[in-house]
Amino acid sequence: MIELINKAKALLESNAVQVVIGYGKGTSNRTRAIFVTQSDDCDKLIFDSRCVQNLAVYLTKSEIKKLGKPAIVAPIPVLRSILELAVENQLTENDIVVLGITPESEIVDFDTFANIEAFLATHKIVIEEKYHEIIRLIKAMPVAERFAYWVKELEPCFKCYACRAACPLCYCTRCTVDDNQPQWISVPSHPLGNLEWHIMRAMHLAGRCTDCEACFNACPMGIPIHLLTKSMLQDVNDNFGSYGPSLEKQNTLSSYKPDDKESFIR
Amino acid sequence: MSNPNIYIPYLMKIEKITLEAPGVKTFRLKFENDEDAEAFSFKAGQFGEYSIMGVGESTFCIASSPTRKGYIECTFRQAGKVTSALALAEEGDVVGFRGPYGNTFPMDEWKGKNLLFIAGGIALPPMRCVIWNALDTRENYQDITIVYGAKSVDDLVYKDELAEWRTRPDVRLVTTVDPGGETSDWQGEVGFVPMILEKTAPKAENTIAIVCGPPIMIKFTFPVLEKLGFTEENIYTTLENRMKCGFGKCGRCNVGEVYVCKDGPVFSYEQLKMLPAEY
Amino acid sequence: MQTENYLIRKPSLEKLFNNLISGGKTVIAPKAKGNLALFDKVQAFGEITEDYIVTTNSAKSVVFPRTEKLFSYHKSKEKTEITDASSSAFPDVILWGTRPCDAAAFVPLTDTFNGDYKDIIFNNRIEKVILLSFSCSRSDDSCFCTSVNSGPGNTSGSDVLFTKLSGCEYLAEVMTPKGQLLVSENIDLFETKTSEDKEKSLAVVATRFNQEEIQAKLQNLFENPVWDDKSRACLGCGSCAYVCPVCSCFDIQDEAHGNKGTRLRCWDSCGFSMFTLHTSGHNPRETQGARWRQRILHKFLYVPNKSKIAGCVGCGRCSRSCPADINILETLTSI
Amino acid sequence: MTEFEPKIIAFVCNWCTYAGADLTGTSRIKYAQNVKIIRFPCTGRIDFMLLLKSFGEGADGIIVSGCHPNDCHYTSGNFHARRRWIMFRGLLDLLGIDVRRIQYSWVSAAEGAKWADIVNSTVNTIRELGPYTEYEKVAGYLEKEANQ
Repeated sequence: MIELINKAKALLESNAVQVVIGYGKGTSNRTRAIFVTQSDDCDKLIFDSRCVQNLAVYLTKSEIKKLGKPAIVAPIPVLRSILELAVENQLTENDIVVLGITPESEIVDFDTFANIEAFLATHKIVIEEKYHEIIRLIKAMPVAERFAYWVKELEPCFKCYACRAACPLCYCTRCTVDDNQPQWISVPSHPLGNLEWHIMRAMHLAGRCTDCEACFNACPMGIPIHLLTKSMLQDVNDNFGSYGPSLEKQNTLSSYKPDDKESFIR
Repeated sequence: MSNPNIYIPYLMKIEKITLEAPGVKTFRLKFENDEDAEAFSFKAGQFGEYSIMGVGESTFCIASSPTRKGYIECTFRQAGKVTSALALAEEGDVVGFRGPYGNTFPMDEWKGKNLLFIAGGIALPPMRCVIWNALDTRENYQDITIVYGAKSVDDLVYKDELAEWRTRPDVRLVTTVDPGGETSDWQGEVGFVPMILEKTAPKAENTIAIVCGPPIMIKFTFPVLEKLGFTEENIYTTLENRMKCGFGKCGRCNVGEVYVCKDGPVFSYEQLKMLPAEY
Repeated sequence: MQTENYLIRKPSLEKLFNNLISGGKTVIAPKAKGNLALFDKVQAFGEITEDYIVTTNSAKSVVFPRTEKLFSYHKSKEKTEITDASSSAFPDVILWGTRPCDAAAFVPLTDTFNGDYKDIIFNNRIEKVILLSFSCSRSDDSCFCTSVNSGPGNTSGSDVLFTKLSGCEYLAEVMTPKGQLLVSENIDLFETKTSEDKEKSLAVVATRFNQEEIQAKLQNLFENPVWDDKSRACLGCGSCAYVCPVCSCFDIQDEAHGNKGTRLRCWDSCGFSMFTLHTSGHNPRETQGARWRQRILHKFLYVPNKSKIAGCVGCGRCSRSCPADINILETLTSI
Repeated sequence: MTEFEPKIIAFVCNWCTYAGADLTGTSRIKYAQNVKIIRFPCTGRIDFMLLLKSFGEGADGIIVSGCHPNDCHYTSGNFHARRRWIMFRGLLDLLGIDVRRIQYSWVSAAEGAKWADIVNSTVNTIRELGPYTEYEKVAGYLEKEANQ
């Protein structure tokens, strides 16, 4: 990772950026997000297969924005999030320096978001077969059984909102669950409130989610909430063509085609 | 409280609603249950949790004086979820009340002294309780001066009472409104509270100053008081922080180690200076 | 009371479990779920996992459920009626498989919910809970119970503490009258035990800091860069507080259906930006650093100063569950 | 035992379906009385949370209806709504919330008879499905099972 370290050093020394958001050694065998502001500290940057946290989440956090212009270490899931943030006008090309990392651990500089998109065109989101299988199995259940399955799966949720906090696309300064006039979602955790919260979360990510699994990785209780967004991703694909962020077109639910097809409206 | 479950409120009937200023209302509340009314007592400076069933609870001080028995009053500005629901309530409706909570102004220690009240905007209600307490036991105190300011003439609360205090020979009332907030027939001062306070120049000797207002007003008032010769232990204020329980359990109102709900809300400037800036 | 020691063998332990179930008790015990062990209701001995250092969730929900009904109300044109929830019948709960840290957490919890204002719902619940704890034979990097006056074989808070001695033998230390009653009702399952060889069966947990020293340092540490430094990666979720066995901050919320409804107490976390937000928009704890400071100071300064007890039991759950790998031990040892 | 009468909430747009339902009335077409109509400016404004809230408060079925494609008073509100319905329906289906309990339709201001037909057929469908007890059980959790 010497190349990454040198690039980070050069960026900080030339004052092209004031902070490098990257991965560093964590406790035990974990890695964690680190925020390097001194070029001497760049040696702390690492990258390996354990680095799965989606760092793009920090690009919109006020505490991090205060540190100045960032460079961000960006493996593919982070690149997808950056592109989606760009599509949603949350980032401009001047706001960040992107240190892309390919699946082969090569460092790639991305000067423009268009370059990111071009690169991602060859690294498309693929929902693993095992998830397709689980979703198929769930959908094969009788409807009441399916409902009972999910109520039970969501039961351990105590609404710590780690799923929301870890998601790079949950950047709203005030989330709908925090609104109380009206109170859309119950504050306490109980079966109805949990169900409504997870439906709302999934719906607000519909057509935006880039399948980084940050929500699932963050959930302390191991609830498979990423199945909801994965299933919806597939629905986007089946109904509206491809999924994944694109600078050329608007998000699925921000756009429409007069001839969108459905079979259930009378 | 009479109920062993500390979260259960008294049921109170709204006896009277007064519109004090735009968005600001005063409720006079009477206990639904006579035994509760009998057993209830409080002291100046304490607060309670007022609630609308199905909506939630909100924290305000008790704005009436403990010398006026049989009812309590609260004054609130419609702002959040609960106050918006309270604002829709009508006379005769039943609301919940838990309390009294918190410490009190040391009215007994102040006997024989001059009292100077300095309030801004919607912060007069917590002080109104103390003012009426002092006026109802007038013989216990020397000079009473009230300096009260609001954004505009319309925003002054307790207009009838201000008129009463103005005509009382045993009270000196100075009212002021922010520049631009005056009307053509406004008789009072124009200017911010700290400036008007300095101009009014009450004597500091044997005087207790009680200050309550928005943080910005408090920030500029303390130096003026010190300039006038007030010492830290003779300046009092009452703090507000977000609260849920009111009795030191829910864990959010603390300023450093001090819980506003149990150790406060009344603090002397001397105590306040020891606290971290977490309010 | 005088501690009584017994010996119990694994088959008898299973019998004890079955007796409790057939006696109508609700048994909450660690259950495996994927890679996690979670406290959950169990019906059969076989459902209980032994493969855990500590569970992911804590046992506090037994006495401080994440959603607790305080009372219900019914409004009609004529009057408002309130039904007190504290008088409802709370279940007899056996907490099976708590670790000494879990049990120790009931001390600060009880302290918070008592004092001048006694929380009768909490007290009614805890009165009906019996803790059958199991000592730790394993630990990990996140554990630091020995730094907060506890330890892998600590008996504080437990009614009975079992320590696995060898193969299928367990030492049973009976600590309280509740535990005594439970043992005496099942006395045929227990054998008398005199020799004490518990220590060598316990995990080794190194002492990482001195609690008194930390407390003294924190006294003057309110303004310090450490808070921002150590919380920079914090995402502002509530998982640390929600898995913590001691954290007891709560919110009070109403839920209405037509003219009836309930007032509820539910978990809240000092890590949420909304926790202290005033209606005016002013926030006394504006940054995540200020919130992290509150969490540390509350546990290691405010609680010990006020109640002379530890506000943290060193279970390490917060560190393990943190999605950003923010480590409480790291913060404490760096100040 | 009295026969089950479905409780149905209809979320309709102001410009087409509401006017259509009005026409049903002025044309004196009789239809099932199980529907409570809530009028919205546009189907684009009908948040999916409203549908969930309806089930939470005890609705057995829901009708969502607005202008036909290309007829939206605001040009594209119903196109946006249609995409949202497609996504929402897929999610509900995965979660086991019975999608047969939500009827989506286009009813114009001239289609009074169609409105009556939509309502009648929805009432029949829900009558066959019976009360939505699965959802009610989850929604009524606090009243029944809290403190256990």
